[in-house]
Amino acid sequence: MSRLSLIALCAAIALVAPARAELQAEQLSVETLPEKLPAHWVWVNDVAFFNMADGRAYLIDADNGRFVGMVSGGYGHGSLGLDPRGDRFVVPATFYSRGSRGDRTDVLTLYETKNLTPGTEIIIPAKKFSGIPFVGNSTLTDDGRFALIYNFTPEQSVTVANLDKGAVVGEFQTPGCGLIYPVGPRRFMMQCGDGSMQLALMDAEGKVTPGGVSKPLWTQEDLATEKAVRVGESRWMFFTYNSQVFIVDGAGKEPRVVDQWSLVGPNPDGWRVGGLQPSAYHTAQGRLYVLMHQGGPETRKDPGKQVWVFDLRTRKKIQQIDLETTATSIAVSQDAKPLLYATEFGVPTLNIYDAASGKKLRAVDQLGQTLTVIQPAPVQPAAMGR
Amino acid sequence: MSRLSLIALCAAIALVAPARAELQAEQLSVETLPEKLPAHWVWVNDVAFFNMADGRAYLIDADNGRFVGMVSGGYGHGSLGLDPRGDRFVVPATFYSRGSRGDRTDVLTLYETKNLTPGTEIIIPAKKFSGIPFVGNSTLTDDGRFALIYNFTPEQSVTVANLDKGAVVGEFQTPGCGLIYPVGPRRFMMQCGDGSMQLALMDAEGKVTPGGVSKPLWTQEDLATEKAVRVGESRWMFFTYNSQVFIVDGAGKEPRVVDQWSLVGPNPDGWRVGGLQPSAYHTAQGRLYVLMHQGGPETRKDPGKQVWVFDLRTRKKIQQIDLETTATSIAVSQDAKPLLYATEFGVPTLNIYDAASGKKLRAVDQLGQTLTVIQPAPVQPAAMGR
Amino acid sequence: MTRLDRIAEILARQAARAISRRSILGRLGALASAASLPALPVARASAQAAKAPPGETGDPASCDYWRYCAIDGFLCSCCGGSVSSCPPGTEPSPITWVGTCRNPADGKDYVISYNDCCGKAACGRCICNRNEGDTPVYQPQGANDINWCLGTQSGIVYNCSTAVVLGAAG
Amino acid sequence: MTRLDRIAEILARQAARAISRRSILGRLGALASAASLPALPVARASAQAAKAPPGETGDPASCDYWRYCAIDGFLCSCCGGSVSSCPPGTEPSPITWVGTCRNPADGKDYVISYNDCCGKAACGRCICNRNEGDTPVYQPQGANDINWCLGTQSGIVYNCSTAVVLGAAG
Repeated sequence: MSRLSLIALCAAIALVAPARAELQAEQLSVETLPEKLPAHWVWVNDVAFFNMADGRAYLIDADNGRFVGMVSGGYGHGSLGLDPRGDRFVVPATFYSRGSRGDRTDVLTLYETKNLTPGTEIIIPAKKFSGIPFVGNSTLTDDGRFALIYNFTPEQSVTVANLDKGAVVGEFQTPGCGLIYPVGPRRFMMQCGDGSMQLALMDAEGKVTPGGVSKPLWTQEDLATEKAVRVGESRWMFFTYNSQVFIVDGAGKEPRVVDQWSLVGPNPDGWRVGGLQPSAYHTAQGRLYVLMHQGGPETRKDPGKQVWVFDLRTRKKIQQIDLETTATSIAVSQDAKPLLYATEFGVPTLNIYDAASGKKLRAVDQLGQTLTVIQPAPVQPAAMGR
Repeated sequence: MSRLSLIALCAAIALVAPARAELQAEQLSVETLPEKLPAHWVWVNDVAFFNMADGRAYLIDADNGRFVGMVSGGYGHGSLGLDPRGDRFVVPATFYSRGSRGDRTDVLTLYETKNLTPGTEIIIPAKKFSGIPFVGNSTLTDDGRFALIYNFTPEQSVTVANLDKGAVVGEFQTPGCGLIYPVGPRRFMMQCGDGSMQLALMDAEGKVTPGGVSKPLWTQEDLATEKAVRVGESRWMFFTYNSQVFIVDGAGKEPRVVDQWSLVGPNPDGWRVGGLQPSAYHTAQGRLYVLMHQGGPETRKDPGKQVWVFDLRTRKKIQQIDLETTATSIAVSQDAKPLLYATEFGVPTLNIYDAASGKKLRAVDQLGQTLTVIQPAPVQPAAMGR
Repeated sequence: MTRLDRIAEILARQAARAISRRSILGRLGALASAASLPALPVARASAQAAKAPPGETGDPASCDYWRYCAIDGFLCSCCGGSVSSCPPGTEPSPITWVGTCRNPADGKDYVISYNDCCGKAACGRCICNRNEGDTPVYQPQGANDINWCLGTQSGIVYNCSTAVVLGAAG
Repeated sequence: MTRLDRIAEILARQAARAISRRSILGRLGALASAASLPALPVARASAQAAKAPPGETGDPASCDYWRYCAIDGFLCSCCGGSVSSCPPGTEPSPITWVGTCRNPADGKDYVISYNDCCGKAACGRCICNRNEGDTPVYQPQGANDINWCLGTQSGIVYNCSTAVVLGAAG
C-alpha cells in the first residue's frame, strides 16, 4: 500500500492546490461537543427490536431539534449510565462473537460527552438482564463512581463495577429480588417477587451487603409495576396496575411506604397509567407527569395521549397536556423552563413539548425503529431533596 | 441451579400429567427441512441497511408463500454460497467483537439445508468486500468444493477456501480486477478497471493463477455494470448503462465477447435496464428476464415496473410482464413451471409471479427492511450448456 | 416461606416443561434420569399456512389467536415454526413465562408456555404484544418483557415465540 | 499503461485528500513528512440546523443539495455532522469515492469527495442515493456502492457520508 498511498497523497495535494475564485477546498473535520450535557439535550434509546444486535442511543438538542450524535450499543441495548455531572456516561452492552451466536461478552464502556468516543472497557459477568429496557435495569451510583447492573439468568444478582478503577468490584446474589433503585450514594432498593422491597448497602469499595426487607407493599391483585420514577434522593414512586401510587423511602433500615393514594380517584372511568416509561418528575418544581389512557388492567403497557400533571405536595392534578400523538415514554428536562419529551415504541420520532404550556414545539424524526427509554440531561441527586 | 431446576422439572411433570377431555399437553419441537432445496424455494437477502450488523437471509416456499426459516449473517450481509446440489450453503460474514467496533473476524460458516444450523467455520482474511451485495461478491465453484470471496481493502484479491477440508487455500492478489464470475469448475472471470476482463485459473487444490486478459470490452462512455447474469457454463451476460448487452465467454485462453447487441434498439425512448439485480436467466428455456424503466444513465440503479422477456437464441423480445409494483431485484426459478420473483430495496415484500403468464400469484410480507439479492434454488451448472 | 422457596416455586412454574433435553439435563447432571424424559421430537415443516390445531379455532398466525393472551414478540407461526415448534436451526428456551388463556372452542382455561426460540436474530414477522395476566419482571414467571432465551446452548439471541399448551388450568 | 499504474491512478483520485493523518501516515511510514500535513481540525457542533455554506444555495440536509450528485448513504448533515464534518466519535475514512457536481450558485463544476464517517452503526437519517457519474465497483474511485470505511482505525462500520469540496473540476 505505501507506494500507492504516497502517489494518492501527492495527487490529492496537487488537486487541492489551485485556489481560484471558486469555492475553496475544504478540510474534513470531526465534530466535538460541550464538556457537559446542556439541560435541554436528551438521550433516546432505540433497542432496535427488529435488529436487536444493533441497539443504539441518539443524542438530541431539544432546543432546535438537532440530532447531535449517537452511540452504538449491543444486543438488547438498554439505558445509558449517565454520570450526574453530565460529563461522562457508561454503555452497558452484550456482544456475541458471531453477532447472533458464539461467545458472549458483557462489557461496560465509558464515554465522554465531549467526544462520544469509546474509552475504558470493563468486562463484567455475562449475565446482564436482557429484555425491554427499564429504568431499574442498570444505573450509576449518585456520585457516578460505581455502575450497578441487574443480572437475570434466571438467577438474580447485581454486578458492581468501579468506574474510576476500571474494574469489577463483584457480583452479588440477590435471590428473589431484582432491579435497582438508588436511594443515596451507597444504597439502593430492589423489588422482590412477593411484593416486598429490599435494601442493598454498599461499602466504600462498592461491596454490597443485603439490607432490610419490607413487608409486602402491594398485593398480587394489584401489583406495582417496574416502571418507577425517582421523586427524591431516597424516594421512588411506584404505580400499580390500577394506578395506585406508592412512594417508598429507602433512607431507613428497610424500605418504607411514606405515602400512598390513587391517581385516578374513586371513579377512574378506566383511566390508567400506561406505557414503557409512563412517568416523569421535575425535581425543582415538584411536579409529576403521568401518561394516561383508558383501558383494562391488561393495557398497562399501552400508549396514552394525555399527560396528567400533579403537584406532588398537594397530590392535586394541576394540568393536563393533550399530546398531539400517542406515546409510550415520557420524560421532562430538569431546568426552570422544562421540556416534555414523548416517544412511542415503533414510531421513530421524538416529540418535544413546552412542559409549562403543553404546546408542542417540534419533533425529531427518522430515529431508528423502536424507541424505549428517554434520558434527559441528569440532575444532581443531592439537588433532589429528601 | 441444579436443585432449582430439579424442582422446576418435577413441578412441570406434575402439571402436565393429568390428560382429561381438554386439549392435550403438547411437546415443543424444532422444525426440519428437506435435504435439498425444492425448485420453488428461494432465499432473499436482507442487508439491513439501517442496522447493518444484523444482516440476514430469509427462505421462502414460493408455492404457498410460507416463510420457512432464516439465517443470520454478519455486517453488510451478502449473497449465500449455495451448493449447486442444494443440500448445503455457505454464509460469508464479517463480525466485530464489539458489534460496531473492536476486532474484526471474517468467517465462512457452513450450513445444511435440512436444519439451517451453523456448522463448520472457516476463518478467512478479514478483507471481504463490504458494500451493496452483488452476484459477483462471493460464490462457490460449480462443484461446490471451494468458496471464492472477493476482497477489497482497497487492494483487490480473492480468498479461496476448501469447504470439505474446512480450510483456507490462500489469498490471491488480483490487482486492478475484481468480482468473481465462475466459468467452469476451476476457472472464473474478473472485471478490470479499464473495461477488460481477466481469467483466473484454479488447480485441483484451489490455488489460483492469473489467466488471460482481454482487451477492453466496453468503453468508459458506456461501461458494463457489475450486475451480470450467467447464461451458460462458461458465459455471462453484462449490461451497459445504455442497455447494450455483451455475452462474454470464459472457456478459452482469455475472456471473449461472443455476442453483443442492444436490448432497447436504435430508438430506446429512455428505456433502460435498472436495479440492484436487474436480470435473470432461465437455463432450460433460454429466456432472459430484464427489469426495465425509463430514465437517464444516472438511473441505472432505479426500480423498474416492466420485465422484458427475451429468447436468447433469437434475441427477440417475446413477452412483457407488467409488475404490479416496482422492483429493484428479479430472479426466476429454474424448473419447467418457472416463478418470477421481484423485490424492491426498502420494501419488505417478496412478490411472486407466474413467469409464463406474468400473473401475480402471491406476496410474502414483513421481510425485514432492505432486500437485495434473490437466490432461487440453484441449477447444476453442468445443465446450463455452453 | 423462605425466599429460596419462593424462587423455586417461581422457577417451577416458569420452567414448566422439559423442552431442551440437553440443556436441562446438563444442569441436572447425575440427579435426573434421562429415561423418564421423552426424546426431543422433530417435525417436518408444513407446506400449508398456519391452521388452528384440532379442538381450537382461529389463526395461529394472527395476534388475536386465543393462545397469545400474554405473548410478547414475533409469532413462530410466521417464522418457519408453529405454535408448538421452533423454526429450523433455532433452539427452544428450556425455561420461559406462562400465561393462562381461555380457549373459545371449549370455554376452558389453559396454561400456555411461551417458549422463545433462540440462536438466530429476530424473525421480525407478526409482532404481537398482549398482556393478559402479564406480571412485572420482578415476578419473572409471568413476565413477557424478559428475553427468555436463557439456559440455551446457543445464547440469548431471540428469534420468535411459541405458545404451547401445558394443560388445563386449575 | 500497466495495471499497477492504473490502480495507482485510481487510488490517487479516490484518496484525493489527507484526512485521517494517523491512518495515512501509518501506511506511508517514514516516507512522508508529517510536517507538510495540516492537523486534523475539530469543530464545535453547530446549534443551528444545516445551512448551505457561503457561495452555495440549498439545504445540506436535503438529498437534492447540489453536492450530493453521486452520494449513496446517510447524510452526515442529519447525523450530528455536516457536509464537511463527521459526527462526534466517528472517524473519517481517509480514502473514498469522488464525484463531479455542478454548483448552481456559480454554474461551475466541482470535485466532491464523499468521505464516509465510520466506527458507529448506521445513523439511519436522510438516506440519499444519487448516481450522477457513479461507476461500477470494479472502477472503485467513483463507485458509491462500496462501503468506504476502509483504512480507518475503527473499522468498516459505516455511520454517514460527507460531501467535501476538493476544488473546481478540470
